[in-house]
Amino acid sequence: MSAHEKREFEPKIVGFLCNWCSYAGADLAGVSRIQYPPNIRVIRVMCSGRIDPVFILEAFKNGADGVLVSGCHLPSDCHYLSGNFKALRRVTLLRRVIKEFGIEPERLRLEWISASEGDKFAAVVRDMVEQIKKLGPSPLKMKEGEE
Amino acid sequence: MEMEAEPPKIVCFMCNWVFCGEELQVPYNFNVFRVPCIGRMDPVLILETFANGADGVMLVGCKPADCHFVDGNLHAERAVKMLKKLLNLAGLGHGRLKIILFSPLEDGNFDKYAKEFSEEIWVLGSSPLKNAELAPKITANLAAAKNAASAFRLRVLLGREEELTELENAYGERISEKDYDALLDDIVNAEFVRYKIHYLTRDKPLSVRQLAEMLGLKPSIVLRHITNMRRKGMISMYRVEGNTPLYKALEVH
Amino acid sequence: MADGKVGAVLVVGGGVAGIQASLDLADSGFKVYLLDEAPSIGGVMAQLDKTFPTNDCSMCILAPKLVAAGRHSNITLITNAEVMAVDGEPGNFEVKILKRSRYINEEKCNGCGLCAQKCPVEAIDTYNKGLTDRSAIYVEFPQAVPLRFKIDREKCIGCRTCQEVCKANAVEYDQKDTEVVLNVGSIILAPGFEPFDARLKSEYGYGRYQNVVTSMEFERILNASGPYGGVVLRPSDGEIPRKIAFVQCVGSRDAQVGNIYCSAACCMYGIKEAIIAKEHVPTKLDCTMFYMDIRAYGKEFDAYYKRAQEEYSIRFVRSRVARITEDPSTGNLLVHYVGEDETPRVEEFDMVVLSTGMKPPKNFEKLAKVFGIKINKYGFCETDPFTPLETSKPGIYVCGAFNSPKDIPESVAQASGAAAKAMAVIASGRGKLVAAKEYPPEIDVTSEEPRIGVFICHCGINIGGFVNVPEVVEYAKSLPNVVYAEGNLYTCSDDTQKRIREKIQEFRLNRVVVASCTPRTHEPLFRETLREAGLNPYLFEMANIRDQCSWVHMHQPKEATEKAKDLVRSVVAKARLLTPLKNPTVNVTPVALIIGGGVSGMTAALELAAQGFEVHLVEKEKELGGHLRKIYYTLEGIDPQKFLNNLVKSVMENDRIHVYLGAEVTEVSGFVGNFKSKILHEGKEKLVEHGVVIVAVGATEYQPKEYLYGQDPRVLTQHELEEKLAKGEFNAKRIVMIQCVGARNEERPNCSRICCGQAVKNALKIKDVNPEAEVYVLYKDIRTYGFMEEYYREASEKGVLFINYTDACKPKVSNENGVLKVSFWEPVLKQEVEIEPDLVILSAATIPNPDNKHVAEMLKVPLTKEGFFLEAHMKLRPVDFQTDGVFLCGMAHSPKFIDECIAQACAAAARAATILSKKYLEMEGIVANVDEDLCSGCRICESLCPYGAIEMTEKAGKVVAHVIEALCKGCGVCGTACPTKAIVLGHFTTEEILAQVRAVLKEMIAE
Amino acid sequence: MEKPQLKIRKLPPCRAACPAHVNVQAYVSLIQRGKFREAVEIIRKDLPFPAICGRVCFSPCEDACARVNVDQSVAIRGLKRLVADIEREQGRVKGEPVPKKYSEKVAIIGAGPAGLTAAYELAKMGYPVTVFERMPEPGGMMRYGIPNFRLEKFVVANEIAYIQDIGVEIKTGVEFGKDITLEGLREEGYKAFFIAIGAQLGMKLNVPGEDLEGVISAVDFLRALATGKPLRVGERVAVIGGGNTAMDAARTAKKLGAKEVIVLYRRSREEMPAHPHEVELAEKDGVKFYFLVAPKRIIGENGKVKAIECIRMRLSEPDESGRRRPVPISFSEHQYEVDMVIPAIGQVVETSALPQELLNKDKGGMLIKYDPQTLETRIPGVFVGGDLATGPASIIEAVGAGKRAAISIHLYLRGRDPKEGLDETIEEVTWVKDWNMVNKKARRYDAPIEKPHLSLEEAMEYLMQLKKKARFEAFRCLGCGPCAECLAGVELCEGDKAVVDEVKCVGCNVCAVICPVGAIKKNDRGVAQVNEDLCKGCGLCAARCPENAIAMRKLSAEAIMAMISTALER
Repeated sequence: MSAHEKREFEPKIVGFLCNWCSYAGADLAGVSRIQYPPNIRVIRVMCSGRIDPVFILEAFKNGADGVLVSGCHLPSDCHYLSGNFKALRRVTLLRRVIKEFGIEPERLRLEWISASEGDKFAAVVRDMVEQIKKLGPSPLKMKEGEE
Repeated sequence: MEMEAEPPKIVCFMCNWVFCGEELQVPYNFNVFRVPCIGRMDPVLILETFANGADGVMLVGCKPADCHFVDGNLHAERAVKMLKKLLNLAGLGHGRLKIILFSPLEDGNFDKYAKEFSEEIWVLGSSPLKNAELAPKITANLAAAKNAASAFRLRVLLGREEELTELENAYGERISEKDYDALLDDIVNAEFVRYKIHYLTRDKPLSVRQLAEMLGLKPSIVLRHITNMRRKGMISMYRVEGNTPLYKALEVH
Repeated sequence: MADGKVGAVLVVGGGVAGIQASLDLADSGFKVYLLDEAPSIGGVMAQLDKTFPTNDCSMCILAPKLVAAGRHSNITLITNAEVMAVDGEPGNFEVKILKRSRYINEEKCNGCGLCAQKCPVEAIDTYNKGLTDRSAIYVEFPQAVPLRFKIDREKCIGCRTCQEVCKANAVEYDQKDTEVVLNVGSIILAPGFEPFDARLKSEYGYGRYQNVVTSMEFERILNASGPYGGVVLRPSDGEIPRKIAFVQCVGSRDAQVGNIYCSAACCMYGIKEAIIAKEHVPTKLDCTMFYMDIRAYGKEFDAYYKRAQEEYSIRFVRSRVARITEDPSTGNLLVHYVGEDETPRVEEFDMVVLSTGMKPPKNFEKLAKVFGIKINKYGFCETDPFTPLETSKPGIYVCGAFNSPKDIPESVAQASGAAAKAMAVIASGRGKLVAAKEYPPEIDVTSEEPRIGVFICHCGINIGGFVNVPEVVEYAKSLPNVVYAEGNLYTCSDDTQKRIREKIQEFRLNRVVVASCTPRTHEPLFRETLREAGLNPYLFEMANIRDQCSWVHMHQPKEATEKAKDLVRSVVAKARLLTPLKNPTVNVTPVALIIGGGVSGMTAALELAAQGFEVHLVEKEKELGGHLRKIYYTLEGIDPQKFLNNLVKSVMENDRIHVYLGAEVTEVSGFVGNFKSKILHEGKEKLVEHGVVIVAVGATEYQPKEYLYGQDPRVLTQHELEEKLAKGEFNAKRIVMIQCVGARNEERPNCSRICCGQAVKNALKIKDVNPEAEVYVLYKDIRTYGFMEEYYREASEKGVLFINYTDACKPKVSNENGVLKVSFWEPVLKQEVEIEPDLVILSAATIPNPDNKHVAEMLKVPLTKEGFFLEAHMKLRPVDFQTDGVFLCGMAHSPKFIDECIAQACAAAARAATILSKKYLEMEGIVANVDEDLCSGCRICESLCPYGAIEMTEKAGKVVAHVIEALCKGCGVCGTACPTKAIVLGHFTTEEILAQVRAVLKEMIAE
Repeated sequence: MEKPQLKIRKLPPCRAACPAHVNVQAYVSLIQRGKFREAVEIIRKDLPFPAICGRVCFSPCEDACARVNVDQSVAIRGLKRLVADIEREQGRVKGEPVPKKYSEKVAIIGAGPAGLTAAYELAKMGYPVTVFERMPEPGGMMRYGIPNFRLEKFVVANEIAYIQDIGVEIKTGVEFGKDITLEGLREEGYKAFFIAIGAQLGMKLNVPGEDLEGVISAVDFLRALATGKPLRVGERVAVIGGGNTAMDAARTAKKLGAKEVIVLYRRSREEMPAHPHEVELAEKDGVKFYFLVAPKRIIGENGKVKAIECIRMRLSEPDESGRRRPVPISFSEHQYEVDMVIPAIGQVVETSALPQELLNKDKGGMLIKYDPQTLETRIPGVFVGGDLATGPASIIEAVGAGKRAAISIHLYLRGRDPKEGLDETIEEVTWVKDWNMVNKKARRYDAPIEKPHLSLEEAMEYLMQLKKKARFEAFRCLGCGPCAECLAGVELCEGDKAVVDEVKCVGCNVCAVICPVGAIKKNDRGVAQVNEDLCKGCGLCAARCPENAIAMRKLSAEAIMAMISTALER
């Protein structure tokens, strides 16, 4: 890479994955050596229903450019019967909320990824990175930077 | 038919020990490079030489028992055998590569051999790389061949051929030359095709059928290769056009 | 072993049935040897994509069971092995086992997979049904248990590459087959089945036409981790098909190929595959299914079938496909069949899926010889309808598809049932061969500053090759509260466990962080190590720097190292806040309450009593027997009454069983291990304490309102006919039977399962009594699944006429001036036919017991829409409820035959025994906790908890939530929803997660 | 004080085995290229007697040669003789006098191989050296102990002339202890002395009749021949002993016309110290051998030898030398009718000439008191070596001693401790890791060139053949040593080493399998590691490494490609 080439913006993404499906899917991506950009940092929770909007807001507050929430497929894959529905409701709501804060709702993504969808996990991360690159750094971060 | 005015460009890799430092008489179109042993010639380097426009490549090593490094010359012979397969696949033909194991004490003047090879290349004509029409295809093929030649499994098998076919394998068995050759054949073929697919889909997503046509293979065989390439993280389904999935190469190291 | 009973069981076959049986046995205090010929357990289910009728991902629901079996301290997996000889008697068998060499030291291999990546030789991937390749050193699938590699000796060229790259030195080319001799008390056979070889049905062109695939291949094609990444492709050219034909009964119900039985599961998996194919194909896909009868006889199966037709527009064509040809220019397939209008047709498809049937396991003859068991004429294990789980040899039991072709839930039920049987023989050996582990006393660390030790794994070169581990180690040392950090070649190896324990002592560590692979597989190991070192196991946390870092960023070592640092930092931040958690325990009352005294309830009672548990058996009626009292003979021609009498006698005579006739359970309170119930018996209320409840309330027969039933005495139900036949009161000459009365309609969309068998049984009886009698059976689909098909055939051969009708064109029964008339559309003649039968027999639906609603409310368990009880999981937990300690069996679950009821009853007993056999239950420590000061008593959590683990109690005059720890599964939904944040989920507290979030981003901001 | 670290010198087996550590591999490799004269130059660096050793050395190098594992050792001595003879034939270049760097004069007593070598080495260092010799010609045993048919006198003269060329002064006819003494020499300004007068006296049989006419020790017999004294050879000659001198004496006797020559040896053939080849040649010459017999007395008639009475022996347990000790068998006495008896059972030092301080008073100990490592004696500045110190040994051992003495003297004269020169151990190295691999080398030369123990005429003829075959023969060398051994001046080979990228290496071991010299081994982390001492830079590993983790330091793939693309652009 030549020195004068501008350093590309590398988004920081925090992923909240449920233990049983999505985290297992992310593991499968690894086992299958499916490569994806190193922009995501995963935090494991037992169930997507455990993901509190506070976690997501905290992530944005601390400079995340995107947040991925992922759980078991609807309707019946949830290890805890219905946690995924709860996640769905919360994330849908939260999307509206973050818009108020000036964060593009696209930065918060909800995906259903099963334990056998390593491919999908990688694809989602790839896609998210691409999309957020287009959006640029989180406006929350920019604001802080200006201060 | 017009005679080609340019004489063929020939690259000759020669074992440093063959001529014991004596001056050589070679035709002027010969570029001679000394290497410590002809076994030093990484197959990739030889393909690279063709990619750089050589019309012919000649390897000159010591007579079997003379090798300064026990059997570097025989390793080179094995590499050449494999390279000939790749060159055939790449459309350059196997005649452009030649290895001779030579002893100036026994075989006399090298000149004779050099001229002979030069003649052979004259007959074959200049490298198809210089043909504007064929060049893109041959370039792609050579790129694929180079990648195939640097593929882990191919190199492992090449590196261990002697051990496995002449000594014994991990089970104390010896694999027959024929079986090994067949295995190597399969792998050379597979790796070439896979890297060709990889090359072709680097810039432009392609379907199984398109690839099959480009490669002159049955679509089912191409699909099988693609399944294996996916397994190894070389390619992924890019998008679907109508009912046709298109594949695009993934970066591999 | 005072009485010489060995408290160990050999389970042969590591499919889902074998695994279930093993888990039940192991959980009940028996030593289990789980043997499989394959290198890993999982069987066919591990190859499936989704499962019907819930479309659950097969691997997602199976993998936890695989892991549980692999980690269970009472289970020893013996893979890649075969039983050579069996000697001895029930209670004490000697089994000789040949353990085939895998050329890998199972102790050393840690499944890192580098060998396979570097293996230069490709072999056909049998797990993926040959659709792609794998290396010559392999595991069958990434989630395989045990995750130990194996060398395919056929393909391996012995190039030593795997040995060279294996950092664990696990490759042993000179490993030999070994013989192992085991002592076990009983044996369970669960060897499964072999798919029919579709090549034998040559007219379908399998093996010649690339786009003709078998159902198993199609499962892999559908699967996201399959060869095509879950997009359906044609093997010939990789195009996404537009039209797929599913051809049923390939190798089933086919005398031509010698398999006249029905394979019982193919209709459903065919439908499932069609549905999933439509879901997986991004473009428009037409699915057509060619079938003879759709046998959607199981619970909720017909509803699924209906959805396939209505929601997914799958076309169903009732026809046996004659042959399939290929258009070589396109690879398309021409399906030749005779349409329902009897005209030959040819239809073009892009792809054909053959629903291949089940054959007995390949080595069934050897199995029979080695175990000394009888085999039926098809090669499956012979059993008796009243002892469906027992082979001809005492002490050896059978379950799953080797018994007869069957689907997963039935296999699982049978497996648990077989486990009950296997336990009963050796009940006195319980707990003898399993040793409880001793741990040092736990160190109290609550008042200490966190002292964190970080262990970072190279995983050979799996991590170390891409992540700069020494750099991460150094980095870890710089983090707050980290007092020690080191790198390990393999952090999971035995010597490292020892090292971790030493370092805990040396540095007085009170928190441990391991950065290596995934906590999903390795967390239990490290927690165990902490316990051994005297630390609370929950003072442990893991960072996944392999599966989610080094392996997925192989070309970006710099970035991967940075990411690994971030992950370690984040986990260390969490570790600082970790607090010790107690695994809650509850005492168990070793008593069962069984509601319902039919064959299921009685069987369950006897099984539990045989294992030494006390049982309260409550029956509403004045006598025991339930539905079975109305059955006089079986399809096989056996008199069940004798069996029933014996059963009742055994129950009544058993000291451990307290029978309450004409009684009712009026109240149930408490939870698993500690229930208190009131039984209203003879006017008195009796309070009983018990640890489990088994619901076996049965079902009842639908009282038809249609076809003049109750209006004309010549219109009877099958039961009434059976009684007449049994009592010799039958003398009719022309009989019309009408199937699906009260079933498979708008109100009750599901099939009653047993009526087709019943109709065939009675028709045969009629022919027996009077061979001249004319019998017409008007049906929608004849569902004589499994070996019952044989009787259907026999009935046809004996002249019973089976005439198909559809919902659109139902038969009509009328009484015209005293003449009973039935008119119906005859599809072959293509005309309306009217006959005047002597009797019209209605195959009335089996409907839920009207008491179900009450029982369900009392036990807080759910019902299906139709009113049957709804089990915890349709596939893998067929006799469990979501509520722990409550089980289900028999017709209360759904209609079923006697043998199926018995199997389920045994299963329920086995599941119950896993609880009753323990003095106390130890629960996972990650449970919710209520801060009663903060709780506002709003009840949101109570309504959200899927397990009913939260109840409201009054404390100091205030209504607060209380978590029943025994029921809490630790999902954390309650805590997240709690408006006052009064509920905290241990190990995943809000503070912990927020700390993790902040730490993971901390330095990212700095950039 | 820290113990000084020993210097380890890694040498191929041939060079390690040679007492003079002649750089065999280097000159053999030069012979491969036909650079014969350069080869002699290489030999001369370590050994002033290429032609002499090329003829009569007992060649421990060949015994050590790793090639025996394949077929037969490389004919190192033959090659040496060849290049030396070629050089002589073509006219040897006159040795350039080495300028005198030091002023301290050194006196060497005895112009045998030890003395001459010491003189040669010291002269090369720049010391003024004088060699004093009792005999009229220098050369010692080379001149007077070995018959012409084995070692031509002109060859000896030629090689000694070279030593003189570089500035060594040789004074002959000067007898130590008589004409000169240590004190005298010191007065003349000599600062250091090397006494290497050899073992000139034939050992006595100590049997009755030893003073009869017709009994003459082998050394005397051979010396007489060399000095041209008239010699009467008996018709029937008995030579007693089994060493090389015995063989020389027996063959000489036969050549001088004895009708029958018998060799009596008290052990069996296996125990004979003579080179088997020599024994063979003696047999070829018609010498008869009687084993397991020991002389008991020599029977005379008229003061002349008439017969020799012997007793038969049997072999019992091995003694400390490892040879089985002969024990007489009672009543097995028998006689051989002979008219001449040549005892050749060893030589002893003429101690009369030596300063008495040097002699060891304790019986049974060493004859001379000295440090066998530094060759120092109790007299400051006086060093001893060669047969004098060790008892009769070979030329090459004497050369070794001479070299050692030169180093010690140099250190002594420079005021340093001669022990300093000992801080070096020699480690024998050979890359051959698996003889199976080497065995596969087709044997193109059915018979390696014969050892040149031929008659003078035959040898001359053979020399012609040898020239043709020499290069082939040299090719048989496996080149066991580290690549620095090869001084052939091959730029590409020299100094190139494989380098492993440890991050890329997965430990597949292909490199180790393919490395012809066993220079690559995996370390405990499972990563390939190059032993630079062994790596010869052939690049086979780099050409096969499946992970592209090995590069050559000099001739990297990039370097090759750069050459090619420039060439092809033209």
